[in-house]
Amino acid sequence: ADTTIGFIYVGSRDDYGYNQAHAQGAAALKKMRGLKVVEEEKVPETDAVEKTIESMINLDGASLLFPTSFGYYNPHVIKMANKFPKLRFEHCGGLWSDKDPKNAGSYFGYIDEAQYISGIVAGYSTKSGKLGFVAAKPIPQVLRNINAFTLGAKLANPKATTQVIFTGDWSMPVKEAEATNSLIDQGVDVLTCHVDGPKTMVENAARRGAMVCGYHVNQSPLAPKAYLTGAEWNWEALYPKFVKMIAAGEAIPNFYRGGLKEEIVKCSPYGEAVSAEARKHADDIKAKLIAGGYTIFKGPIMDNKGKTVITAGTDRGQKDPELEKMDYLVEGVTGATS
Amino acid sequence: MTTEAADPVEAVAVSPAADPGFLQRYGTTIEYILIPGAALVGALAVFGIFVALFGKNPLDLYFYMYQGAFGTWFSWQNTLTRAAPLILTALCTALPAQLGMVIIGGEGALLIGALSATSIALAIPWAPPLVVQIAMVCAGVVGGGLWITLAGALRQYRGVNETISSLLLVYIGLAILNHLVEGVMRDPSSLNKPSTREIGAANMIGSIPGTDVHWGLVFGVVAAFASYILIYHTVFGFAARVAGGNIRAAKIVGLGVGKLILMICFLAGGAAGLAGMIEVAAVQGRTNANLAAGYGFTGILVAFLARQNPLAIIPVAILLGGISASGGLLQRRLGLPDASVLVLQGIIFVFVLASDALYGRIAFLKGKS
Amino acid sequence: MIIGETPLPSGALGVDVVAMTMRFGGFTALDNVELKVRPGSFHALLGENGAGKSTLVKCIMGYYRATQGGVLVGGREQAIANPKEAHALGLGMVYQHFTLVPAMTVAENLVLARDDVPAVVDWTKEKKLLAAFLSRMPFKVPLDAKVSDISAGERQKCEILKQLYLKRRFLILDEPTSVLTPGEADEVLGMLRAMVVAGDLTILMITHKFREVMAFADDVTILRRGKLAGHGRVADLTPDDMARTMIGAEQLTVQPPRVGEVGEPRLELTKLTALDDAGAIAVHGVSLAVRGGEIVGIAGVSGNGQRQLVEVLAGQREAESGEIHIRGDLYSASRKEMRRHKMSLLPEEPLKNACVGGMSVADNIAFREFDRAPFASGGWWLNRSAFRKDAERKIGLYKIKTRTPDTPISALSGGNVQRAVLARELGGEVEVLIAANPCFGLDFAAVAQIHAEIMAARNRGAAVLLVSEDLDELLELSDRLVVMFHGQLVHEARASEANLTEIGRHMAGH
Amino acid sequence: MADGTIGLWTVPLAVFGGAVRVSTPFLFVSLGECITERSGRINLGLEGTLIMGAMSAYGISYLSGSPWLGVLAAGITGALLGALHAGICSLPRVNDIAVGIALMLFGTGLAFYLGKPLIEPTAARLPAIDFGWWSDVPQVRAALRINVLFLIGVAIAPILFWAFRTTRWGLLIRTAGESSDAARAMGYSVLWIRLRATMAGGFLAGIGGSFLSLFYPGSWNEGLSSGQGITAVALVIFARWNPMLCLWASLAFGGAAALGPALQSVGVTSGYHLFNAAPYILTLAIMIITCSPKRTLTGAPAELSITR
Ligand SMILES: Nc1ncnc2c1ncn2[C@@H]1O[C@H](COP(=O)(O)OP(=O)(O)OP(=O)(O)O)[C@@H](O)[C@H]1O
Ligand SMILES: Nc1ncnc2c1ncn2[C@@H]1O[C@H](COP(=O)(O)OP(=O)(O)OP(=O)(O)O)[C@@H](O)[C@H]1O
Ligand SMILES: [Mg+2]
Ligand SMILES: [Mg+2]
Repeated sequence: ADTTIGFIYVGSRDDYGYNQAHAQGAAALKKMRGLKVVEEEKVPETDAVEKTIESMINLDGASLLFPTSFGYYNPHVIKMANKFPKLRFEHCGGLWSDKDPKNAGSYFGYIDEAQYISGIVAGYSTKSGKLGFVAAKPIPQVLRNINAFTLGAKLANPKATTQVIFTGDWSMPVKEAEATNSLIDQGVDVLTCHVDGPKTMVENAARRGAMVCGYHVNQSPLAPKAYLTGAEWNWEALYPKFVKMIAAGEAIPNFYRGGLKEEIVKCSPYGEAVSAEARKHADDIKAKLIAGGYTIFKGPIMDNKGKTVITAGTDRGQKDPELEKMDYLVEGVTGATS
Repeated sequence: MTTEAADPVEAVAVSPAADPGFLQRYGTTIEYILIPGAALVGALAVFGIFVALFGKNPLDLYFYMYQGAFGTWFSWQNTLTRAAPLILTALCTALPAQLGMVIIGGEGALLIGALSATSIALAIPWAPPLVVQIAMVCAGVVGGGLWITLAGALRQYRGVNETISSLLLVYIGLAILNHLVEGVMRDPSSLNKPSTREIGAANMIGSIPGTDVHWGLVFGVVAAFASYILIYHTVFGFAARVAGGNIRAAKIVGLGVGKLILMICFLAGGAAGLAGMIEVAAVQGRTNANLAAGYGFTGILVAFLARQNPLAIIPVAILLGGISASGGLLQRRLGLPDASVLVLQGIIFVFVLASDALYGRIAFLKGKS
Repeated sequence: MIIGETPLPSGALGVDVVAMTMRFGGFTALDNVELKVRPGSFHALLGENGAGKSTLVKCIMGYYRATQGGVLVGGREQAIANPKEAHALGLGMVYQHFTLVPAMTVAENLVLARDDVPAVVDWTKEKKLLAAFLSRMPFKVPLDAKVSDISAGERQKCEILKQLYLKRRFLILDEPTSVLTPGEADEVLGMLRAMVVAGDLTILMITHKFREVMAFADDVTILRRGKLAGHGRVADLTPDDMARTMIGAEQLTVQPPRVGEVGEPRLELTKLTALDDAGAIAVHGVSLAVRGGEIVGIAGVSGNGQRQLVEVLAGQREAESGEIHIRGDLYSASRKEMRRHKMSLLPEEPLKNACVGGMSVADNIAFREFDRAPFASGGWWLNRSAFRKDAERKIGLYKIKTRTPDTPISALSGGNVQRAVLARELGGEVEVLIAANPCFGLDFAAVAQIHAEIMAARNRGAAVLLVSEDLDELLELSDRLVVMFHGQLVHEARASEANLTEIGRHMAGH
Repeated sequence: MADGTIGLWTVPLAVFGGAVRVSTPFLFVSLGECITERSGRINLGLEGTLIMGAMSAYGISYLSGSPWLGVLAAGITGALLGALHAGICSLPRVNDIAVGIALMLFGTGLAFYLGKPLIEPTAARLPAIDFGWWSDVPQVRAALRINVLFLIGVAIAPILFWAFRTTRWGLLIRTAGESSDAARAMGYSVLWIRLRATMAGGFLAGIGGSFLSLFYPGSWNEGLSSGQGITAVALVIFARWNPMLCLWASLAFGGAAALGPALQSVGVTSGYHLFNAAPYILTLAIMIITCSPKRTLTGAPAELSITR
């Protein structure tokens, strides 16, 4: 019989952002033969997700589950993985550790690599030297993106600074728009973001004549002139790979990570406003990242309070667990983590 | 003067109890089952038409709804789990309604209750689980209780409309929770989901034996029965109903309306706070923004649908739990978006509320009077 | 006579009601009633509380749609579906309960009542026209005042003025004088009578006051329990005849004679000051002592602070300053104090002030005692059978007309609500009794019963404070009389020696 | 400032700009609710109406290419939802607060359901009028790019204020809200008046929604309204049913909503959650200061179920 795969989204699967990126990955699976994909959207991070998982198992016969929101992992996915030890749970974003059940795994992408590329392009494109970042919450995943973006920009323009505004939650269009306006009022002329739906930021920034880098999925149709590039997920590539691995009897590592090289993330095609110089520099770094051996978080790195966070000579490669605990903003970022 | 034959003066006072027929005796009860039932059927019919417009088969719809909500033992547990917090948050609206107050801030009390319960559990890590659990119940009730009492006190001492203040307090409570959870109370190892530290597996209250439904359901049902008894069978509830019916009458017989307001608000907030405590102790194991899942707001709806009757809250909460439990199946099998559950809920509520107009008007139930 | 651009056909109209039946659910409020009002006559409609008088006239006006029966206006059958159609025919009505909008000004109320309110009102012009109209009227109302700020008497005048302003040819008045002083009532009715005599107007008036019927009406129709009990010419009848037709074989309560000694001061007010809802001083430094076995009456035109004074005593309003002592103890209207001092309160408008409309008669009767035995077991558990037993006893004792003790009290007529409150407040021992307009709008049988109860309480040694706008009632019941004007007590006299002119002078503030 | 930044001036400017940009939905919903509540009925469903308005405006603008048709469609959708509310509430014994909550769900659900295909496309937006032409400071110019809907909202407030006093419709609405007995005695149908008032309220609320999706933030998505509708309904009580006060309250609320992001942009970063809650804290504080336990809510329509 067909294998049934369950996808669970925390928001609407057409949000033109985080959830849509996963839904596109699920859509890629639907095209494969012998697979049945069931999806449920807007499942809150409460015991509702446990019930959804059980329901997918009991009523739909799902044997592989993709709960795609970070907040599902602990305690809900862990609980379900313990309850159904024969089934496989692939959770997006969680930090699987040895204590967690073996049939659960967590995968995630080093999207900061793509943000780093965006940063380079942004650094070339800014005239004021001021970049803006509309962020939801000061959590490691977000801080890492802000920092990578800033480090990338500094590669292009050592004087570039990034101003960050936290909206407090993942989807607050009015606040995101206000943050965008405030940033532009401060002289920012290139913006990016880390919220669930970047559409609001992209459109409002473009309307005020600023340039943007996208996030989650390709937003260039929203602002063809202002869109420079963007950090995108590439779940369409990863999910079929997972399924093929399972079919082939290969074990998926419980802690699965990857970046541009592993094709978990990708960069949007450059917009028309991106200069040749920027393209060249960005392509160059991209190639190095894909080839491996290039380190973004390479000491010495100071945080924006003047403290050294990565000492000289320390290379924090992407797999370094320290990076998953990031709680600082690097030098050049205006803003604070609390 | 022309005087028409006036009827002989009949005995004043109570008319003798006539022999009550079956319909007369049980007419009201039958109404209370028949009318909402008919409304439900009507709503499902309309929703069926709605989905048919989008090319789905209504019969599939009904089948999956039944299957998802009540069709299997698993579905039942799913439904009951979802109903559990709603009973408690609905009480947060239904209790003050007895006093004529419209409180819509149960969500805020739930959050503050959860925060208080978590704080106390984290403050006494050395205590045995039972002590921690009891302390959590107390802290949850007190925290949530005081939160709504704040709305009551603002009304009592400052004349601030309690509907608005309780709503504003939801947003303020959420801001406080986020501020603390991302600040002083944050567990440094909670990386991408800022949370407090965990209360510990030993302190979790677990499920009702033999089921996957957590103890919150029992708490809720007990609280609903207790509220019913409190309101309809005790002196306190009587006083509350007098004050809720007419504040001037309450004052002329010397009832301390202010005290009643504060006490009822405390109990109401306490119920929602208890819901928050249960979310922590039975589900999440700690406090974070996940707790703001809208149980408080759905509770308002449950309360109004149950016409503020604490006992009616139980079946209404189960109905709502069933709808949301079956919502997933509708998404998966019929490809309906999740918003269809909102549409269905909206239609059901509109029908059930509109059916209020039918009480006492169904001819064959009226019997002879 | 009245301003207006196009003169309508004027002159008094006659109205006949034919075989009218009105049912509210299973309850028959009107049963095949006939009524003939001759054009150009002043017709009185009498009946006990709940006899169906208001229902009858509301059916005429199209406010209710009668179950059966018809209305003839000017001899022609008319189907009146709503008040607007009645207005178009020249019919107007002053309702028993005010229909002015309290939050609006008098001028707004008058203009709004017109059938031809312009889409955009030119207030300068309208006010000029209104002022011109008022100048031709025998009494005045302040055009720019909010209705909620004027006294009940002024409101009633305003209601009547509104009807005259609208050029009605047939005017129904439902107990128009219950809030007026006798002097005001005579003034208003006298003016209306003059218009009737002049052939401009026909009047159908509901009242409980035989004095007014005898003085102003030409014809009378009497209802009893929804049926026509009798009709005739006033000239041929005595009040006694009418009374007997009204109540049938029922016995009137006999008021006990005034007996007993006046005792110690029991209720003492010291420099009591209170504000009204708008924050203005309503009660101004009132000091007063009421002794046991004494009825002290407070007279005054409504709106002079009596209501606020009673509200303070009832605990419905906080005093701004001053003190209340009962038997020397400070009193703050808590339940404990009310109970300790055996306080009873008979407020005006009992449904609004002392009852919960949606709760049953039995529950309402138990408001004072529900929290102790036998109503409450152990001080907290309600004992339903005790409620019912007590209610059944009091319903019989106080002749409360209700279908069952479980009927919601709002379904009772005004007099019966008042009786239920009486049963509650006077059913036990009473040492201090505060009564405010206790007979407002009640038929004479109810009035007799209430007066008897108040006198009996006094004779048992209670200290009674009786606030009333009805001077006759005060003179009949009080031992001592004080006059309240602008929040102050301005005059005091022994009731037996009271001089009516002097009291009237003080009530008017001279 | 030579570098084109305006430093701390950002905050007052953002508050001003926010007052103009963010306040419009509050303004329309509160004015609409003001009409409805003045007629003696409360419509909590305006949250759903707002969202339906936003969705239908976006959809129609996308399909027709004309944002103004979208605004009109939003108004009509709102009026229809208002009619539904009024129709159900006119049945005996039906509680209007509860029906409002039900319609909030229904409106939200329907908008999400029908709006799924509209999240990605870009629809034609409403234009802005440039009131900042006189300034060289781009920030000032940006803050003064004002949409005509805002101006219409600002104009409606005094017009309503005037209309409640001097037009037949205004007086009738007030009568129905103050005393249904009086209205009935005058021969007016209270239900009919309330039906129209509720429809008018829904119409305005729908237009408020169109501002959200067609001007600011200016796109359709499901997080578009985070309770603006329900908050605006609360603002009406706060504004004591006075349209002019609704205007000031909406502006204050909009300005307060801009405070959090603006403070962060100038470096005030700690406690941003609390700053983001500023509108709610501010409203509560003003209510605590201005209310009095002795007075009942002045200006409250007597027939309104929420004020007793
Ligand atoms: N006349 C009135 N109409 C409507 N509401 C009123 C009225 N009087 C008081 N209230 C409201 O009733 C509530 C209770 O009033 P109050 O403070 O007088 O109570 P209380 O009986 O003195 O209570 P306690 O003695 O227990 O403090 C308050 O919220 C007040 O706003
Ligand atoms: N809307 C109604 N629904 C049900 N019963 C009603 C209604 N209106 C009046 N009644 C009942 O009809 C009867 C007649 O009422 P009505 O108001 O006509 O009496 P009334 O003669 O005017 O008395 P009163 O002297 O007290 O004004 C009463 O028993 C009353 O309870
Ligand atoms: Mg009457
Ligand atoms: Mg009467």
